[in-house]
Amino acid sequence: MSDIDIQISSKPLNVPICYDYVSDHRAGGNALFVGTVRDQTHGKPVVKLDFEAYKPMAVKEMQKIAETMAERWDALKISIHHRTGTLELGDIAVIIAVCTPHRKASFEACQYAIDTLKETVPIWKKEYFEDGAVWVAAHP
Amino acid sequence: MSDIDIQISSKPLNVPICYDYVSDHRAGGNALFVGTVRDQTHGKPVVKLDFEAYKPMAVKEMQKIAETMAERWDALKISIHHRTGTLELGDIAVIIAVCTPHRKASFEACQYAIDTLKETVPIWKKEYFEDGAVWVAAHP
Amino acid sequence: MRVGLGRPIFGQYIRLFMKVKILAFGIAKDIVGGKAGAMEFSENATITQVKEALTEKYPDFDKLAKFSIAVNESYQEDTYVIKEGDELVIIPPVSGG
Amino acid sequence: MRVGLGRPIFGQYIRLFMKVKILAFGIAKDIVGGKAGAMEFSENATITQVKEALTEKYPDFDKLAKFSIAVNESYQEDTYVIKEGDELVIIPPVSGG
Repeated sequence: MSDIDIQISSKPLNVPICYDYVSDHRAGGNALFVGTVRDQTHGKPVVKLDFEAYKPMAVKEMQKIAETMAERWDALKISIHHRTGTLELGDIAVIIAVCTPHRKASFEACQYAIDTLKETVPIWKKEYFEDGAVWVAAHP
Repeated sequence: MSDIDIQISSKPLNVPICYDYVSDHRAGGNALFVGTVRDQTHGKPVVKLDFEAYKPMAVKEMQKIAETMAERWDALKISIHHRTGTLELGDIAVIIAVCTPHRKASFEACQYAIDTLKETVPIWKKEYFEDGAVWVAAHP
Repeated sequence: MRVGLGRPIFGQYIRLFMKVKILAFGIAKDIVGGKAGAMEFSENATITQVKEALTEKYPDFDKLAKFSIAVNESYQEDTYVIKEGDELVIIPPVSGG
Repeated sequence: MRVGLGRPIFGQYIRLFMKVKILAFGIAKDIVGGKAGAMEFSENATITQVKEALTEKYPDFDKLAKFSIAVNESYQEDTYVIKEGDELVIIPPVSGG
């Protein structure tokens, strides 16, 4: 069994908390991905972001991702935190931390997690520009 | 020009210091790799490790790695810290942190960095077991 | 909104309806004008019929890249038959991370 | 240790030697029994000759997976010709990270 820590929070996320969670004597490789609010999208300045989550289902989908990381890449400990609410430039939207016995697996598991999170987890991002706002990816 | 932070230190390494260094409003993806001391090698319990560095050349080789990350993956900021001296189980041997505009590049750059570091940077690891010690990778 | 014909009982068709709760998030919330509501469907309605009914009532759903319906906190296939008491959630294209 | 023949001057061979500093790290330090030393080589000696001389004096170098020689803090090809004042470093297989 792996240790899995899933959180969705409206408070600022914290990299050392996720790193400390996955730190383990059995592991040699720890990979982290931290997604932050970029100051522009396709060259258009971004003012802020809003994240909305369908929380109970989002937690379940994040849990599924973590379980797949444990099964496929022997991940020992996994921490996935996602922020909700209003985020300013540079704020952390998501942290994924994972530890595995060997390093290659930690990268693969971490990349799988963020790629899958962006496809399956019911969380929606609204980008605010100076002249309006859009729900990201809503339209073709 | 990218911001590059290379350090070789006999003091404990610190994940938030490396993350804070690479945090940037222009970046959407931040990837970190943290290499830690595992409690066993091929099933044999490890007691501790010693890292020895040829420091001036190791810094130069780490700088080359960072410059390649900047060129190939448009890395905006790069922090590579390596520990020397005696490390206990769970201690951090190396941290690589990188931020890029998009996430895929951050993973690729980070993985390139640790893979190349293990091939080119003149740092040597001695593993101590209960019944002796070996310089890792020295013999075929 | 009422969908479907119901089933024949005692030689004539009568309509058996059930009311299901529907939640909307992201742009779906803007399209339907609220976060939570209820819709009526005939017995044996599938997710496909739910999507058709929604698109008929709110044509803006047709402009989305896609949308899914989750039932009781899980994604469901379009062939899923909804039941009394199911909680349906309209899931427009997600964009977390 | 002296390597090579030198060059002919006034019709006879004389040996022109230069002393270079050599550092050793990791297992190389154990093999040569110290961290820093000096060796003498004839003018125009290459890295290949340095490696041969080291292996001749310390056969344990032959048992390594490989070893390289860095000159003035950079890896150098085996064809590099060492110069007076170069700092040579014996680099056994690295294992950082």
